[in-house]
Amino acid sequence: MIEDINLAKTIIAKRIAREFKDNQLVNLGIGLPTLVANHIPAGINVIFQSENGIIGMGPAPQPGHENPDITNAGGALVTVLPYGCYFDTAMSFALIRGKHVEYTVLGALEVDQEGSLASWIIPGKKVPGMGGAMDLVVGAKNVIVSTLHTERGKPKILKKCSLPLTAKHVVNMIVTELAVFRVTPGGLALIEVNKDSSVDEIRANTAADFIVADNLKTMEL
Amino acid sequence: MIEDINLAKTIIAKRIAREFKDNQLVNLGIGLPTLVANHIPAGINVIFQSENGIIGMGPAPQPGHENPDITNAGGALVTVLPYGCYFDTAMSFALIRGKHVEYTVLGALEVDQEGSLASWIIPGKKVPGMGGAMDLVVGAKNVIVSTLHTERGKPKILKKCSLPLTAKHVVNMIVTELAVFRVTPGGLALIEVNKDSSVDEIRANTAADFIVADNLKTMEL
Amino acid sequence: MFHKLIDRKGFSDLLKDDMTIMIGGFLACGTPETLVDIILEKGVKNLTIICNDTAFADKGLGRLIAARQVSHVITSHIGTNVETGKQMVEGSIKVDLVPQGTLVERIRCAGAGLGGVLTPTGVGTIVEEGKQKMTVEGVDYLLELPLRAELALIGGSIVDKAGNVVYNATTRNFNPIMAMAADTVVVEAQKLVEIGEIQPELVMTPSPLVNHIFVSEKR
Amino acid sequence: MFHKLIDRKGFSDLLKDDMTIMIGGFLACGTPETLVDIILEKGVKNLTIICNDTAFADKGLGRLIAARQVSHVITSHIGTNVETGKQMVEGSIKVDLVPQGTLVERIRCAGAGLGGVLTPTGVGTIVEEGKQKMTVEGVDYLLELPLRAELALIGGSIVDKAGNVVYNATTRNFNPIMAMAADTVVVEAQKLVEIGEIQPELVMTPSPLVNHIFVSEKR
Repeated sequence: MIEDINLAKTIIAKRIAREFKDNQLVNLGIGLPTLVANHIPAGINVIFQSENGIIGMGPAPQPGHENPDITNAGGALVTVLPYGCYFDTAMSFALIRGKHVEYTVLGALEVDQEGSLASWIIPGKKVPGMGGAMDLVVGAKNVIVSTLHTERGKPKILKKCSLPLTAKHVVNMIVTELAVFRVTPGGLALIEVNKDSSVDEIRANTAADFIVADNLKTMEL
Repeated sequence: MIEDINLAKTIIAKRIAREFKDNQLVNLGIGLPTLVANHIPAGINVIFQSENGIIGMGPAPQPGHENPDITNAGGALVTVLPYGCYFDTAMSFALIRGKHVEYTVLGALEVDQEGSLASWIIPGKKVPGMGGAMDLVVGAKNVIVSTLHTERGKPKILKKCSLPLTAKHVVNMIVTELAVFRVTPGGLALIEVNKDSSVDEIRANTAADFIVADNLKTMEL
Repeated sequence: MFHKLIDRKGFSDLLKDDMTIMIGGFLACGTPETLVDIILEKGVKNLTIICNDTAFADKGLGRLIAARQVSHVITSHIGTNVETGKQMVEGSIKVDLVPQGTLVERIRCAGAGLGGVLTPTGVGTIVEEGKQKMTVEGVDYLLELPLRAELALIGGSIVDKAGNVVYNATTRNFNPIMAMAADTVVVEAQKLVEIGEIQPELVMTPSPLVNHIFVSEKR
Repeated sequence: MFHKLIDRKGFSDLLKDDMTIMIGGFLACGTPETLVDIILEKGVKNLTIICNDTAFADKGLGRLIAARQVSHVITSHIGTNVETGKQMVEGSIKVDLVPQGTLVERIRCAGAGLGGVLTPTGVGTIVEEGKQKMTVEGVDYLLELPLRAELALIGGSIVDKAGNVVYNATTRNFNPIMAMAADTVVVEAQKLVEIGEIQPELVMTPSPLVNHIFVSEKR
């Protein structure tokens, strides 16, 4: 296991950042997924969408250049790049639901071997609401779940989610600090392992059934 | 009867123009309804919508000031007034269907005592298509049919339309050169008569049942 | 010709207990803050608020919840306002959580005269409870119905005296959609300009949709 | 980074017999005329065209009908192009007439990932034939289904090299809606500008929707 949580998150962010091709439109969720933006490989221009109404979102503003009218979906001040634009929420979710966003990257409370995701409610405990997450996972062409492999020792990847779902059968890929899984018609497939981990360690920390891909690889970061 | 067709059309246009209040949003159909714009009373600012994407449509451009990018729904070159704006077709019909347009004025092949209208097809003979007419009559708050009272001696106002409908039970008012009718829950009501006509003449030239309003008035122009 | 400007009293007079009000903004960005101030001052109660999120207890429309003027909120997210969650647990506020894309389409339906829309969002989740499910060409959808209000409060960046509105950057969000879906629409103008100063292609809410213009006291 | 410019050959290579193509414009205003020229030159046949109207026999996309390259047209109006009516009577072209507001919503559904929409338009007329009718809160609606194409041809007034599009005046019409509802989107740019020259609030079609930019040979 990788004990350093910040290191674990960086591994996840770096690995996900390698998925994108030039000019692809990507939506990153709040929290861990946001880190992905810091690790886009040189030579690749990823276009970031923010569901509150931006395409071409840039980094946080330089001190003294903050504009309160330019925020992201987390409410933080951001910038827009020269090729960027703004639109209303109807257009934003038309883009999202209409399969115009190539990748959505988001966190999970639970994710399961069927590709179902729970990320928006712990009944009786925490009810923030789904925000745009339900639309994003149903609408984006590819859904990547970014999650620490375990939380307080408990696996996050399950046979079946127990919490209310964000959506059913929508996740394409799960990236943790230890492994990369793909959800395939034949079930969950382990396709990459962190060089410092092993199939056995992953099996011990995953509560889902999975097959090990024939061409299992080491996670490249 | 009024034999001069141009005079008849002017009477209809003048009468309809008197319906509007200041700042109301109005859509005028092609042909006869277009003439209404020339007769808006002084002191009243009517805002014209054109379903191809204008609010605040102005008159035809002065020679030498034509802009091929500014056309109306009939394809004619027009202008936009200083308070005007442009939008796409989805927005245009959201405005129309969503009851944001106060009046739509359009012509008829047939109109009947139930407020149904036929205006877009003579099967086997003339099939131009409905364009935006079906949405306009369903969506506008008030539907005014502008029509000559008869065509080649035949009444245009019928008991029941025989041609395929543009919409059922949507017309609020019918204005001809001879009379003004209102479609009420109790049936078609004659509410105004041209000073040069009479209830008898109207009855002779109308193929619909109608009641004569208690407070029948002379058409004011 | 266009007489749309109103003052504090003019806006206050529009407010009543038990009203359904849509308020624009996304985590308070684009929210008409002075209009929220005036609702707080008037103290109308038992409001139903339709909004993207309940913002913060001390910023945006979330202040109305903190002041306990709201009995029902229809929204996609309440996580940034501790008051909403607290009052929900207490049972003093009813919270309907709606996916963001569904929320905006439901408002759009009301504004556009549409009877409903089929969305794949929420299928297989608790969002589908009580809703009609339909299959079109092998795909399952939920039928989502229109959502309308008596009053829509809009945050406009540049507004001309006819009522044409431009929204800067991400202040746009729900504002132009809500401006179509209420009986009365009030826009709080960050900047009021003369007719003719806005490029006609840039108008995002056409003037006939706006009933009243209130000049913002903020910024 | 952005390599979207194509020439005549690049566009011609996208064309195939039997394609379904959406073409923007309203009575030829906003129609990408050079792209229509190239379709005429290539002579592809048996096309299905989705469009507001069939324009004129000698202007706009109506020229494709006059050249007998179209076997099916889905549109709201054919009255300005004598060729469409003539070929319809002959039986050599299939014409589906769709109310304008319904047509644009059906295209929007396809572009927005919606399974359909309920509209009151057409209820009680021949437009309702073969369609599911639904009653919501006492009002009758028709369920109208999405309409998608392989190719959308868009007339843009100002286009930057990333593919952001602005439409002047009434050239906008169906263009931004169609730009969302096709597998491949080609915009004919009246004016090509550098990235950064378009105000981000004014963009009407965001760049990721545009696959190819063709610089117009007209005007």
